[in-house]
Amino acid sequence: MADALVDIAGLSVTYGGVQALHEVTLEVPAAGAVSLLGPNGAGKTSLLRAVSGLLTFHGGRIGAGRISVDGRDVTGADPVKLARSGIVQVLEGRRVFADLSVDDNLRSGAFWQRGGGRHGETRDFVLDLFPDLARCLTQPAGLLSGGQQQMLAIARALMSRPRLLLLDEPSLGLAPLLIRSIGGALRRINETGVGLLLVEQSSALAEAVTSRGYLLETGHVRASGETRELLADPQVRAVYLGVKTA
Amino acid sequence: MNALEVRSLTLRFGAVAALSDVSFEVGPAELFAVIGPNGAGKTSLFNLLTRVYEPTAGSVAYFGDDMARWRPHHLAGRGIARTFQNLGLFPYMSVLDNVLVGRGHLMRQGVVRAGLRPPGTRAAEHRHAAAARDALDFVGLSKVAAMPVAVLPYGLRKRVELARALAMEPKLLLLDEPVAGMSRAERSEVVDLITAIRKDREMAIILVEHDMGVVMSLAERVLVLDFGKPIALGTPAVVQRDPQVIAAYLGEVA
Amino acid sequence: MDRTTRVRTGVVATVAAATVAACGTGGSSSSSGGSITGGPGVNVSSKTITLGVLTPLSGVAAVIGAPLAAGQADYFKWLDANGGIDGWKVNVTTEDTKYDPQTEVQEYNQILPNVLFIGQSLGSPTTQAIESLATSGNVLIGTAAQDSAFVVKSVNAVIGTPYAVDVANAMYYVTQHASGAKIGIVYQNDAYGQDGLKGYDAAKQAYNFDDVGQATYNVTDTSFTSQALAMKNDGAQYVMLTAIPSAAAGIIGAAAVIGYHPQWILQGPAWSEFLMTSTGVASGTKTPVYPVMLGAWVLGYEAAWGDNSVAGMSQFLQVQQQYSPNQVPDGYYMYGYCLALMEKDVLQKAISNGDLSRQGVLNAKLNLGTVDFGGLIPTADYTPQLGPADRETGIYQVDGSSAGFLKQIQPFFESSAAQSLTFGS
Amino acid sequence: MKTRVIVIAVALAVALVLPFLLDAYWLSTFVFVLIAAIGALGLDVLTGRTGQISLGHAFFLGVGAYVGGFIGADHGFTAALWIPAAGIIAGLLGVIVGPTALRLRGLYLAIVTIGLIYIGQHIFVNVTALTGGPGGRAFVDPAFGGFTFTGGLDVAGLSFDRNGLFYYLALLLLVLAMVFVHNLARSSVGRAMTAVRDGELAAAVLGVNVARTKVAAFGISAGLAGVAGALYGSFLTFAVPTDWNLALSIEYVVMIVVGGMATLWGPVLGALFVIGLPALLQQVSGSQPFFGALQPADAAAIVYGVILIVFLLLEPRGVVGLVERVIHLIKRNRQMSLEPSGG
Amino acid sequence: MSTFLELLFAGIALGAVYALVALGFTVVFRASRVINFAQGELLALGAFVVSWLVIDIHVPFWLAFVVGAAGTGLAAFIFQQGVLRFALGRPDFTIVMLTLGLATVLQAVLPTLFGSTGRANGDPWGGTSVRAGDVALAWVQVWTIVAALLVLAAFWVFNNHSKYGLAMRSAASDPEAALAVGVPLRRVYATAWVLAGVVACIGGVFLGGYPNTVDPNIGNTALLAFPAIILGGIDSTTGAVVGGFLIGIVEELTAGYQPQYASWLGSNFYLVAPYVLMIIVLLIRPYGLFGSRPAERL
Repeated sequence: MADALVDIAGLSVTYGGVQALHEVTLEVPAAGAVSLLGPNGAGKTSLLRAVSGLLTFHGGRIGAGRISVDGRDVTGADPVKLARSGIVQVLEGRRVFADLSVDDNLRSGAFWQRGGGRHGETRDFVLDLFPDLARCLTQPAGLLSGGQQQMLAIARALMSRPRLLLLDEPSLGLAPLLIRSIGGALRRINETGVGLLLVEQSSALAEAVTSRGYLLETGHVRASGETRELLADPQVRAVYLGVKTA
Repeated sequence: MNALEVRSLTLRFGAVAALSDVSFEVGPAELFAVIGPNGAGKTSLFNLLTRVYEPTAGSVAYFGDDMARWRPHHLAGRGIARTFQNLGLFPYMSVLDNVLVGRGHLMRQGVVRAGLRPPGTRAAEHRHAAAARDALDFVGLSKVAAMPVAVLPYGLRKRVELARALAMEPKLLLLDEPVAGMSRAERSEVVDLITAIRKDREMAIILVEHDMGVVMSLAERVLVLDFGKPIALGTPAVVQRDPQVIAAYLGEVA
Repeated sequence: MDRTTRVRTGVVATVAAATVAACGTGGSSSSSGGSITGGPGVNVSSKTITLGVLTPLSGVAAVIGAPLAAGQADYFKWLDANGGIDGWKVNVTTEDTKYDPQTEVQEYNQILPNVLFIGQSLGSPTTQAIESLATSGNVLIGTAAQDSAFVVKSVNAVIGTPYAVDVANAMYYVTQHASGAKIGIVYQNDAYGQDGLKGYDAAKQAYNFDDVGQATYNVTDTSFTSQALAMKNDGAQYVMLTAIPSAAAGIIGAAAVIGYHPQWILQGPAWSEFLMTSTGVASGTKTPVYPVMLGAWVLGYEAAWGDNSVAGMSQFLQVQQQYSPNQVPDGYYMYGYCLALMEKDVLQKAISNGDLSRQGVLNAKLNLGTVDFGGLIPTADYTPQLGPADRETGIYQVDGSSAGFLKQIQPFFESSAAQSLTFGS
Repeated sequence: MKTRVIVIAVALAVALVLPFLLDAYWLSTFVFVLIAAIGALGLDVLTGRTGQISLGHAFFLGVGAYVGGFIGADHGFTAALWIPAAGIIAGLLGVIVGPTALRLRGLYLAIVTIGLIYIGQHIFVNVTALTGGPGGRAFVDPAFGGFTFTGGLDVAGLSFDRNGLFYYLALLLLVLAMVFVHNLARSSVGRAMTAVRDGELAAAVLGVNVARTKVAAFGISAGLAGVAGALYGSFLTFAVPTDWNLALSIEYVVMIVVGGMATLWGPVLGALFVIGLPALLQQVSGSQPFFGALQPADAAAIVYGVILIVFLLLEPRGVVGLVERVIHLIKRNRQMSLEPSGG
Repeated sequence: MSTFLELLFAGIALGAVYALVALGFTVVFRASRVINFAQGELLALGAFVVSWLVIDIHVPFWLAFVVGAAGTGLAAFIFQQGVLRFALGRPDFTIVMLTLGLATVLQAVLPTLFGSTGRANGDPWGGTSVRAGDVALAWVQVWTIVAALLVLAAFWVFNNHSKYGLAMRSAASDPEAALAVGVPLRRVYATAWVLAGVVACIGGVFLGGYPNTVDPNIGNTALLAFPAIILGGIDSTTGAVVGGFLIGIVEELTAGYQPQYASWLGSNFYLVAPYVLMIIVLLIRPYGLFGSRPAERL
């Protein structure tokens, strides 16, 4: 589809001999927000890596299928090139540069930006979005709380002015209040026209941020649809809570 | 006597509490499950139980013995076996050798003896290899015994771990996400396996698992952790309906 | 013979070769010429003798090995061109040891079947590694190392004065020069340094001079302040340096910085022309240590390069001009030349004895008697009693205007301490 | 299985007749290769199989040499005593030194073991009675009863010189060491070592005593180094304390990496590569400088360095990997040539 | 007192060289997680090139210094691009061996190109010295310390105030996270090697200053800097510098006082003093004074 931001068709991913994704087809509409739901080991992270180009970093390989962003084929492209063209992944577990200051973390996200992220609209936007960060710019990122670190990881990715943000479980280990605040930030980001592909276990965040969702299980897409409907789906409840379906 | 009695167990990393004030006990033949969202502290609990971490506070008694002075490598000899979330397998060893590592505590051998291989060694090795093969047989992996683990698909690797844990002849088995990354068919096979183990031998099992289907069909009691705190403890049916649990998993949707 | 063919024939000759080597000495075949008994490396019919040279031609020690091997080879070339030794010609097979004992052993094994004796083995650790092999095979080694340990071994043919003797002589000279002077020594922490220290201690016993301090350094050192300070604080007026050139420069330079200017006495190997200029000759760019090196004493047993008052100098220079015209004045080149002179006499004696077997060569060396080097180095005596072939030392002073930057200030002499020095265990 | 037996038989047969096909240069080179292979086999137990990087191997080689010198040369005992004693004492020293390294990992461990080299050299230099001090000391040829290697041996029409005798002694000891390591590798101890290498915590939870396993690996590694060192000293006849230096240690690490870590043949093939290849290059490089200035030995060193780099880039599994490929290729060719007739 | 000050000063000067060498190691380590065993040879290469330019070609010293540093950086760059780039993702062992291969080649190439006699490095200070109270200092030593401090300052500025410095720090902290936000790892690694080459040249030139000379052996000094990098913590540039100065001072003071006050420790104990210090520190802090402990997960 021409107006889709991300168009994934028949994507298979393998690590060594192990297949992580089986012919996954998925779409993120322009400026849309889509969630990927599913239990551990379902292949959600692999899908994000395939899009961001980080797959090779983990010894993975795209076996089949095609990924295009804005109608351009980016299958198997170099992660740096992808990041420059606006596709940026926020890794699971925050992964801030712990010994670098918050400011340096932000600036390292702006490697390719003029001015190196010291000033400018993006920075203002990001600091407005996460006022917590503005207050501790000179602190080492490792000393931030978990929630602040997650904000920093998202902020760092935003500094490269992405058009598509790939988020891997941003709610991981965060208290509900913080999840809600992250959700609010993600909504605002989405409103500025940045597309989101959100991997989540916490369905709360998925529902708050995304309109559409896909349920992944053992490398296959099991279901897709409106996020709210999807979460109400007994199949999803079965996967998450083990409630026996009829 | 209970296989395990956990009292007020707490683990802190600096200011962060990975576990706070967790207490429970596990019967000698009970299957006890621990669940919770990612980062809830389940693996930390396992690491405490296997003495990889030192608890900040609290105690653990294993069949009445306080574990406080034990080092990790003492556990195997006491009858505690464990599988790992991210696989504790040794990729360049064969499947059989991986299982045999688990029997190391049963075949204490000095370096010099090992190198000289005096008469009689062969018989002992055969005995242990036979036991290891039995375990592999049990999980349906006897065909791949000679292959290096690295070439096996993820699902099979998980089973190798299970076989190894069984070959250790444990009285307490700690299973960390035994079905993660498996297809549905594989999952139900593993569920059947665990059921069969329980029928065959008497042992206590603690199961950490995300797949609720598996947990609910196997566990007698379930402990739910969230942010390191216990939020529910009871039978699967009770836990499933607990509003706090639903909130933890599905957010405050409901 | 080119090297690849040698390897190939080596493979073809297989068992035979292994067996010959196995028999140890390679049974001396009687000659066709009647009176001469030949051995390995001796071709009686063509009257050629082959010697093996094991020397570093690459690596750090190549600065010593290359000129030394050239001086030796050039003399034999000249000798061959001028009738040889009673018609016998001398060939040299050279192998690069990289100053590595393991390589030396491999190469010793390689050349042994084809050479009469080792015409040159450069260095202490390298020579030590083949010494016992040579002893069991009765192979003479032209030993290019002044470690006094070698002078009491029958298989080692050493020219020149051992380090210990040099130092003992120098200390005598100092006590004569300035009685009651405070003296110190800085030595390298290895066999070479130990040998220098041995001579120092012997002289102390003999002359009871005022030894104010001893300091050591290691070859890998780059800072010499502590050694210089130690000597300064001890008030040493004369400091013996049993060192290598870079360390000698380091110590003297560091001392100059802290305003300490004793009379430095350099053991022969501590000296190098390259300490003075970039090319080793006067026309090169002066080094930073040039000014502080001036006036230092250097121990040696070689005539100054170009000193025509010495009988053997003109022929020496002629050989050098003919075969190595680009050779800069260099003590090691002269040393190699003198080593060849000594070996020529050994061969001459063996030939006149009619025995060019390895044992015959050894016997010739043991009973060689006096060898005259034309004044290039002191005359030497080789006797069955074993001991240093000579115990004489000359003293030179570093001087900007002399050829090779050295001017002799004291001709060869022998001190009583040096005379009574004993060697061996 | 069958192929393996054939390979071993062929290798052994070649090893046994090799001395009769070599000139003295190559025979002595191969003695150095065999001795190094014993030491490399030891290092591989520690580094390849247990995952503990050590750059201190040369220290234990030195200890072995001096034990050999003390018992064999200074007190005139038989080689049947000093060779095993060198291994045992060096091994015990490894067991004593090992525990200091238990808390350290990776490069920290590597560099602390470099400290062992420097501290070892310092001790060697100062314990003059044992080592001869900075001037070094001589060693003796192996002697068994009244028989010594020095003069060679004639038996049954065959003649062995000192090199030949050393060759067969080193070969015998290498084969014994290989059998020992092979047995070890397939024992519970060997599995524990690999487990420690691939996952220390997991291994501990499975009942592996990590500290004991590491110390045992240190001991075996040092023990084999001791045997190799004793032979090396004896064959070289003389050593100074600075011979047991970092460069020697590094050479052994190169052997096991280039040969193929955690394999039985890797250390042997690695020793062949590290000692044999430069010897070969030096032989073929001739005696005339290239371009007037490049010494043949330097040219050989450059070629060796380049081969090392290219080889490591192209064959990550080392010489063993290369050999396996070749065997595989031969097997496949044989199968292909058999197929038409069979079908 | 003046003896102490002179020893201390000499120790600081020696430490400055160690700090420069250690910095070269650390820069490469942070980028590649390996010890560059060719660092010493790069140091020798730089020193030889500068010496050759000044002494044989008569290029002014400062120009030669710049050219030499650039040339050494280029050599390191070529090695990174020509060899190491193809080994990305290989085991650390392999990469360490590759640097050893480079060291082997350079060890043979350098004496061929430049000879193996000691050469002056061609600096303008020669043997001149200056007195400060009781203590005399050689200008070369003064400049060595100044150069080390300048390089450290320059490095600090680069590290903290330049795009590539930031990229290098982030890549060292978490390469995947850096890659994910578009930090070009390959360029960062190449930059690290260039810097290591440049720092090596600076270290080499000052090491070869009065009264020392430039010879193929000066690369061995790199080996003596190992305790410095471990003492400081191998991934810390601050640690490299502190460690360098520390072992320089310890070595010099030991050399000055141990023969007098603790002669039972044997001759030349100063050679092992840095290692003894290193081991003591490591027994207390297994990752050095400034190093970070790698996280281990189960």
